[in-house]
Amino acid sequence: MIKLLFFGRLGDATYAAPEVFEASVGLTAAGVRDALSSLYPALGRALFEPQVLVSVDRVIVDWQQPLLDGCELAFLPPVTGG
Amino acid sequence: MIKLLFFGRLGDATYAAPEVFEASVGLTAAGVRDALSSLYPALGRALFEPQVLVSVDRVIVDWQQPLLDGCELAFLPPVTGG
Amino acid sequence: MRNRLVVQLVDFDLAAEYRRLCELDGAVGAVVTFCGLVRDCEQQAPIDSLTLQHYPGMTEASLGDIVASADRRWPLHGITIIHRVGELLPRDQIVFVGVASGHRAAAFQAADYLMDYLKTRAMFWKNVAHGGERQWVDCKDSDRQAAHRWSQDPKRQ
Amino acid sequence: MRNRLVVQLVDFDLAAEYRRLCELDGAVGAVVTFCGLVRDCEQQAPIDSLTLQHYPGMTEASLGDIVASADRRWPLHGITIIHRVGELLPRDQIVFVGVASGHRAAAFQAADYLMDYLKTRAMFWKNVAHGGERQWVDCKDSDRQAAHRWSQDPKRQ
Repeated sequence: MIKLLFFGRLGDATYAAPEVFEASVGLTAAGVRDALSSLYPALGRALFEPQVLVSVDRVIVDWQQPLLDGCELAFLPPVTGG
Repeated sequence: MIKLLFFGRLGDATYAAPEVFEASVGLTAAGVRDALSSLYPALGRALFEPQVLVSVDRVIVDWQQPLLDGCELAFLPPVTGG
Repeated sequence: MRNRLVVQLVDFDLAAEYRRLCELDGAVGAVVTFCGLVRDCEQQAPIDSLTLQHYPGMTEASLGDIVASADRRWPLHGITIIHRVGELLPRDQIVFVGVASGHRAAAFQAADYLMDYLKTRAMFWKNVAHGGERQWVDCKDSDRQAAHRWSQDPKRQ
Repeated sequence: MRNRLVVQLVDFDLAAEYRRLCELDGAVGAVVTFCGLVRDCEQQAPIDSLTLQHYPGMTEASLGDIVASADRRWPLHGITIIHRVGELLPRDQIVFVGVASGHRAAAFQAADYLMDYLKTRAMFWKNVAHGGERQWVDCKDSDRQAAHRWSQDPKRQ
């Protein structure tokens, strides 16, 4: 299983996003995003916003990054700290 | 009489500069500097350094500023505060 | 410990942080501090509170990267970054950045640089509560442009 | 009293000065402080003390001019400048500049600007004592160049 994390507005309860995603051979971060978009269209629109970044095991990666079983995949909207 | 003030290195005891200068008609800051240079050559060389500024009654002025009796004339080498 | 990076719920003490930076080395001639505070209004509307979320583990790593890049760029004696998370009230302290250097130019530039990167790269998200409603804060173009200065002109003095 | 300008013999308390700036207005979102300290060495030689001379009356007037020009240039809630005079020892505090603003860019730029002008225009002269010898500190070209930035590009952000 892949652990999913949604930060900032992506984590809003209205999106009711799942906490895990089944791992499969050849799965990428983009593939998870596509699958989530089919199941949760509102969340999908938010995930496809161009400024959303993705990290695997706390390192920002390209959307084409292959995912290993047990990894932590996080969706990161633009940060607003400081 | 005109009160003379020498700051920073210009006030070093080695220059033994006077504390007052006799006022006269048409006297300027440059005129005081010229007179001091004749009497105190080492001080004169220091006063003629291009970065030395002059103030009259605590306002920076041009060397051609006419001086009134009772004013305070100060010679200001480059500042080094902060 | 030259650099100090902390993400915490509790408040911080500017005076203690400043003292640490001053005491790092007798060659410290300049200490610049930045403190960010919760303003009582945002876009003319009074705010009730500001909640800061972060990504534990990843946030600390991004702070480490930011500090390492400032250390490579300027001759510094020490850096402190403290960023609070959780619910904050108007006038609370949010963030502290402190830089100790021999001379003022490096201290000012490094503090400014660290704040730009905290605003645009560190994993924090702000949520503001106004009159019972909660809203995520949008990132500002001005912050992105400010951060961009440092990649355009690496020799900026 | 939004702005506070002081020339004094005694030490200052960063925490108290910071608190004053924070409390000026609920719209303060950014406070930048600069502290200048006496370094223990100058040009590799240990120093015994640093003595600051000023021109009483004229110094205060020049600080007033510097602060007024910063206030015209940026939207600020308050400025504090404290400059010590007299004999100071290594690691003593020399100068404090603090700026409170709504946003960080104005606070950083104004503090940097104020320091540049304190270095190049305010009526202070430093004399350093090394091993029994006293020497007036030369003004630095880098300080003049730094101050020149502000006249070259008035719209610098």
